[in-house]
Amino acid sequence: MTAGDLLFGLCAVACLAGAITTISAQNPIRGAMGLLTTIFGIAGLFLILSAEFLTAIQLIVYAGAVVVLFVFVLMLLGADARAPARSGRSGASRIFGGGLFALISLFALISVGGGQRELTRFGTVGEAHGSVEAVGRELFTKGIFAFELASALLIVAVIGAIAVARSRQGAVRPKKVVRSPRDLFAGPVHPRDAGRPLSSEGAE
Amino acid sequence: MALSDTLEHYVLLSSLIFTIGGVGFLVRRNVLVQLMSIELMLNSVNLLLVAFNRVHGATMGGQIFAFFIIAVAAAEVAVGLAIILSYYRLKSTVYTDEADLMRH
Amino acid sequence: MEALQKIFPANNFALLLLILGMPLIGAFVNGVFGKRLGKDAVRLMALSALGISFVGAVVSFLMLRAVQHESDLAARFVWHGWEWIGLSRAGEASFIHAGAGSNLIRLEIAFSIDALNGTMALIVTGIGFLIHLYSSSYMAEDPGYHRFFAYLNLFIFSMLVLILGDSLPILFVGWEGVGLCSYLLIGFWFDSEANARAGKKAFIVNRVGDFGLLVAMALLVRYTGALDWDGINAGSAGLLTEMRIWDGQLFSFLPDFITQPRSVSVATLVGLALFLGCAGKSAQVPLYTWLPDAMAGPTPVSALIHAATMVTAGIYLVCRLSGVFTLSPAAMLVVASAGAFTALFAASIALVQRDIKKVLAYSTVSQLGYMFLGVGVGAFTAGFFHVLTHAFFKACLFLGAGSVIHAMHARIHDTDASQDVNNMGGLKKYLKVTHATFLVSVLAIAGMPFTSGFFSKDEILYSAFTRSVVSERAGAFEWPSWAGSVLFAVGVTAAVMTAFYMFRVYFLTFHGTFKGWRIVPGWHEPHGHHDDHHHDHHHHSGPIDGPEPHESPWQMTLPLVILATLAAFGGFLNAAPLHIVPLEHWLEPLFSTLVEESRLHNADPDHALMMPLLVPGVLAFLIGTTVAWVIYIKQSGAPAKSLAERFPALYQLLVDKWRVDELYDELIVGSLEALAEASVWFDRWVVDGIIARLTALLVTVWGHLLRLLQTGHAQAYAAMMVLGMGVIGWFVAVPQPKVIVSGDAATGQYSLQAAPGLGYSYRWDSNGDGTFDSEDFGSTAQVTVRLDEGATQDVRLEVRNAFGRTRSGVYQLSRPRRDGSTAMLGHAHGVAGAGLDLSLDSDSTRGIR
Amino acid sequence: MNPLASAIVETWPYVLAFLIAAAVPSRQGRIERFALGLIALLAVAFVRGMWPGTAPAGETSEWPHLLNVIVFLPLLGAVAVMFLPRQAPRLLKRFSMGVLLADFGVSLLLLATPMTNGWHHQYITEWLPSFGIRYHVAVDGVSFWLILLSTLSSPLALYVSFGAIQKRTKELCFSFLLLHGAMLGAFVALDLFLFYLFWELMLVPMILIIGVWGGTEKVKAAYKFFLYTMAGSMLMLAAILYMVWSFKQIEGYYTFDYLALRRLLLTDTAAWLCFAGFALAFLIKVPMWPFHTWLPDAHVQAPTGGSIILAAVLLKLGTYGYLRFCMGMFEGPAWQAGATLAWVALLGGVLYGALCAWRQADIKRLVAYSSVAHLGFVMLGLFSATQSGIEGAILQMVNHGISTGALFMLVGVIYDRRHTRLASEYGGLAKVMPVYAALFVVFTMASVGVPGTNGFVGEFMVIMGTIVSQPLGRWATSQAAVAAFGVILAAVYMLSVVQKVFFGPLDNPKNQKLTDLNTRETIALAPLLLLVFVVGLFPGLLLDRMHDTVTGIVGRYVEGRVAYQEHRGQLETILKPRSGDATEAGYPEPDKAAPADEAPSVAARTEEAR
Repeated sequence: MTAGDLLFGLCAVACLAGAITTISAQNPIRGAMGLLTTIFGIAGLFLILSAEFLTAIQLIVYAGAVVVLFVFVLMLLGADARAPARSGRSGASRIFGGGLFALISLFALISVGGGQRELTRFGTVGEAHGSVEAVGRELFTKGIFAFELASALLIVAVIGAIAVARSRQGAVRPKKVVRSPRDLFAGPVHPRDAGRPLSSEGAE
Repeated sequence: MALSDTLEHYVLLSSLIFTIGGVGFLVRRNVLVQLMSIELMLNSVNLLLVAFNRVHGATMGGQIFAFFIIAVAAAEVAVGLAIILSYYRLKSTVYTDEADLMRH
Repeated sequence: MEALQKIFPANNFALLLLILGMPLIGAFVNGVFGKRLGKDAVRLMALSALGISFVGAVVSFLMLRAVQHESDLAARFVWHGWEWIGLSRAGEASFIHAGAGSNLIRLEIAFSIDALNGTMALIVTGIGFLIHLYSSSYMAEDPGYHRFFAYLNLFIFSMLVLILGDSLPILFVGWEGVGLCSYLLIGFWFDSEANARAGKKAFIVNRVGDFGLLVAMALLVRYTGALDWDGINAGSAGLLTEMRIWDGQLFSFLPDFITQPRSVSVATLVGLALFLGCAGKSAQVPLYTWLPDAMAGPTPVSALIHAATMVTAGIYLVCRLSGVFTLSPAAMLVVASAGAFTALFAASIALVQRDIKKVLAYSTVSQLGYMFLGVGVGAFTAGFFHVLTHAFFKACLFLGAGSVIHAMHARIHDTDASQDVNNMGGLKKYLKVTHATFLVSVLAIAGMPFTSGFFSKDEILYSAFTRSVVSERAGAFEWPSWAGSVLFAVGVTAAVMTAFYMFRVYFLTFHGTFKGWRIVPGWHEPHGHHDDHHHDHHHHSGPIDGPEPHESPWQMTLPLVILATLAAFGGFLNAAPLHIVPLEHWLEPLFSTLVEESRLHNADPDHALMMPLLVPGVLAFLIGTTVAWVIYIKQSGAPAKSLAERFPALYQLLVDKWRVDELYDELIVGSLEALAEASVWFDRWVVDGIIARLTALLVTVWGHLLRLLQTGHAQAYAAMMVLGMGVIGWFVAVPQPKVIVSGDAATGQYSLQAAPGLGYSYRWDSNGDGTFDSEDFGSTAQVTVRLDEGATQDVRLEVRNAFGRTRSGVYQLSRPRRDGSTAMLGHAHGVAGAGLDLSLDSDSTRGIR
Repeated sequence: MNPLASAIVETWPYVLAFLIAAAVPSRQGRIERFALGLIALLAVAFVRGMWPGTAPAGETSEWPHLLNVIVFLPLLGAVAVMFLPRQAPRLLKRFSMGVLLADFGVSLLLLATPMTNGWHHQYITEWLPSFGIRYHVAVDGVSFWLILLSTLSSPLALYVSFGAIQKRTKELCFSFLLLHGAMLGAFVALDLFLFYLFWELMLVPMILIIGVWGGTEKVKAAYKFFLYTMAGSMLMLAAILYMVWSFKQIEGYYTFDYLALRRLLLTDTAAWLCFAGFALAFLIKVPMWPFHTWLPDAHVQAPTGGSIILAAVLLKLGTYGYLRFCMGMFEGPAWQAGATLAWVALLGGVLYGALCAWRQADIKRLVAYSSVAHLGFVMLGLFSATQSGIEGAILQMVNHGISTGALFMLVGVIYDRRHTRLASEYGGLAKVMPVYAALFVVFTMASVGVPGTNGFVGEFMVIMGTIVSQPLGRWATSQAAVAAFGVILAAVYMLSVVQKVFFGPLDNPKNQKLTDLNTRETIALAPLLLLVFVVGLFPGLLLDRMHDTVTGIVGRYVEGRVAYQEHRGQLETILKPRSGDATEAGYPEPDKAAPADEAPSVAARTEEAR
């Protein structure tokens, strides 16, 4: 029972507990807190797996940005974000979810436990593994192109977010949809014909 | 044996988290919670990547992957929350029961 | 004559083209350009067309006569046009399979003229010309002048095609053509509903007859393999085959006469089918009803089409195909008795009719009955002779009636009233010529000795008594012995009636006082057109004053005179009692080639009975005439009235023509209409209901059911996706020991190819000893096994996948023996290892330690 | 004789015909006179040129691309129409008329080839070699006349439509050109994939023509038409694929070619199923009872031009397909089913259709039901499978195209004037529209089958072919009799409508001022009028060209049936031996690269272990 095992145990418990809280809490704020817990747990695991850089990123981006963003939105929506008075179908869906969870976890257990191969032990890795400069070197040598793409993606995402979230005047109504192929014959084929009767007897 | 240096335990853990996230996405109707569930799943995948990267210690592809996933996740959250906001403006709720236009 | 024969050789007799072509050209020109050309041009065109083709007919007749003189064989001139169509023979498929190819029955557009249709052509063109002349003044005021003459010329053309055609289909062309023309001419004043309906009725009733003709043609094609006259006669032996028309494949509890199979000779079928056609065209029972209605047409049309020419086409066809008819005594008896019955029946109706044209129409039907009686008993010459004489006097009578009506229109502008004999009388002092000619024709038709009608009718009666048709085949149908006398009796009765009603009409029309004066004035035209041309006297009123009936112009009287002369003296063409029989000599060679003498039985070969049998005919004439005289002159119609009052029901029945029309309407037309209504209903509700609506309903229901799955909630879709992924993941996680066995029983080499999979590794037990070839899993995905004949062996395969799960399957290979007992390849049984669940059995799993 | 005189002797019939026809119209109108004269001249030229025996003997050189031009000219025209400005309707009209007339002119070149047994103007090129799909077109004595019929009737239909339809000219032209090309393609395609492609391609423009320019119920009618046809053709597709697959099983290479697939002798069940698949597709299209109910709706709703095309050509694809594919590939089942189907064609088509027609108030609906009756005759001729039966059927296809097309045209004439098709609305029209009445009566007589007109020849040959037919067996006689009875009914319903519409008093005030045929209608009707009599008097002109082909068809039919009888009850699918005659020119040989690599079929029978 080493310190690593202890830490692993803690983090694992934290992750699972947080995850379950996230999906089960009626109050989304609590859910956000559960998410935060999970994120911290995973950060710890990263530490065990000697990925210090990722640990830092995890904490900064998720704990620092994502969760905070969630909380902001929750504050913005206020009480509306809570569960509505009627929660129909929730019972069935909980059973469904629970069953699914049980099934998949069972499958996971077996597939991990089953098999005849030895469990895979980690070898030893160099000190530099996962350190900032190592990751940085990888990132800016091999992954530079992907890195730039990611930055572009983030820009686009931010702009898109602004564009989407910008409030318009009046509510946007859903466009009229083609409810049946019949509509293909209705309506003018060309703007010039708009407003003219379609069939030949409408002519005179 | 030790818990912390066995790959399978990480795999198990991450698959559990992933499942929880999936279940959350399926059973909750609060869009925000669904978004959080997605975050859970992404995190579990990150964990898996890093763990496998620990096995093949020579390179650091797994961590790089995880890094990018985090980036993408950030973007996704940003856009996702924005969509939620506009959806809220449209329907004044964040519950997906109302979002059934796809049916028609 | 020789020069002519050089120009027109017998096998390429182009003169026929002239005879046929002129009326066609006339019809085209008058029909298309007539309105612009004006009446004179139309008249010129029509008359010249008819005149030329009449001349052509005369010339060809003379040429025929020349040829027949020098050789006593039947002369025949043919003109071959082009090939029309080719028809398959019976049993084509079999001899195609035999490699013989298909040789077709070639039908060509060909026309021929011989003694029979040469005479016919003379009548058609000659009387046609006279009637054209007559109509040229009769229709003078009609706005549809050009249309009328176009139709008339077209009719002459079709009639010539009918009689000159060298094969049954060509005849059929003319047959339908004349039907079409009569349809158009009956409905000539189409703006009155009644006329149009009469035309339609005529066409459709004729169509019923054409149905018979079509069936007959089909049977001839099948059993004689030919449709032209020569071919039919050549192959007529094939008509003697018996044909099963009813095999009693029915419930056995039915009485025998239903369940026992019946068969009849094809000749009888053909004969009956042909007679159906003839009955339709020549207005015999049961298809006579259209002819009286056809009087709605202009009177010249009634004279030309419905008295002289078209209605005799049936008799022509029987004469032409006498070779086929005489093959079946039954059919001939049907023809004869139908003719006799028609003669009596129609005469009985004619007794009481008031419309002068209706009387003539029924008398036509009755006379046609005589003709069929004649040909039915095998006296083709006699029947055909009556065609001739009847054409003379009946045409004359109709034209005379037209002249009378035309005179009556001076007083009355109403079709019905102007044709009602009760409105006439005493006309003989106004219409001298008409009266004379009419009287002559009446005498002729009534059968006054030495007029044409006398000779023809009495020869028919004589032959009806003496002649009959027999079949040389044993067991064939035979005429009952009393048939002859019955037919004779019926004929004589009808003759009495004929004499009576003809003189009734004559007396009522021309004798006594003119009742036209007393007609209430102010006849307003119920409809636009009339066959009159006295619009100037349109609005006169006052019973006494006003114009007198007056004689018609010469264009109308000249034909009357000519026809009356023919009616008077035409009889000497074939005056059998006086032994002046040119016509018989003229036709005899032809009929002798068509019909073997053996089929015609003559009870009186040496004409011993001829003179005695004249007596009833003469008596019939005398009785009928005197009775009519007594009733209508002596007592001026009183007895007729009293009789009518004494038997009102019978009288009304006769006036209503035995109500046959009503019967047909109820029985046939009504049922057909009901059937049509039913099928329309069926079409809308059953066919469309099941095929279209029910299917649509099913689709809709399913659509609504499946639509329930489309909740529109992203989560529901995601859930389905997860389920699907679960199933796939399951398949991936469970190893699949599947094998494709290939090989051939000949060499005994079988190779087993294991299916690949995610991280699979295999171990085999290929020799079937129960232990694996190698303990640990390897990557050998294929083994080959060698088997002896009839040997059987198990091959075991165990697969392990990436998750370390293992499953195994056993395949039984067996190689068949040479005797070919089928091999059971890859038949699997008891599989060791993991089942379909994920049970952790011992040999395949180590638990987590 | 000096050339001038000989030239005069040569040309006088043409001159005479031209002058007479030009003199016919009573009103002034230079175009009308000229057009009529030209039409008459062409008719005379047709008769003289096609006179039996005058056909060029021996092997004339055939231009291989002729069919490609005929098929793709309208298709390219359709594409071109899309790029023409819709603001210029006259340009559009002239362009599409030009294309159609050019197509007609090109198709006249076909007349130069003597239709000896075998394929003519064959053009083959690889299309999708990996599936053995080839672009394989050819023409023989059967498709020959149908091609000419469609190239003739399409311009007429479009020309008439221009008179009635003023809206969306561009789409109209596009649809007609596309439809025209697709129909022609279906007639000439000998590769089943290609045939199926064209077969389905036809539907799209037709459903547009009905659904866009149709009457009040147009959309419903368009759907009905589409669904009916589609249902059938899906089954046909399945059958095609199965046959291709089983051919691959034997020969080891894929081919969709008709010449190859017709060699297949499938096992009994498979043969019957494939036959049913094809037959259903075609019988729905014909249409035969009980699948006929789409036809009246489609006809009544479709615009005049659409009805003309539908009646004149589209329905013929059903009968043509049955003759070419059902009788050409499944002789055995076709032979056996024919005896039964003949009764269906007679009772359900000839009699039932006639009875239904009799009771229709709507003239157009009546004509539509009369088509059901006429096509019953056609199918009867095909089922009888005798030389004259099949020739009569093909002739009747052409006749029906002529007379019924003309009748639809004529109904359209009064519809354009009064906007009603109810016979009860009319009466006494012969007074105000004499020419129209005369033409209507003539075409009525043609449709009724009065001798001398085209209708008679077809029906007569069919009836005469039926009574001697071997496949129909002991019922042949009675079936011929029933068919003859159908002739009466035809007269009943057609004459009743003629009487209702044209005769009797002219009492409806709305009809007082109806104008007679205008120039456009006269010109459109003239060629059909001439054809009625040309075909009726000189059917040899048409029969001569189809004779060899039909003989070959009957022969193959008989032999194929014998082969089927021998192969009866065996479990293996086999191939008939190559006949090697002219009809197998262009047989798809396997390319060397693709040997038979398929494992023996034992694999198919392997069971799997649990």
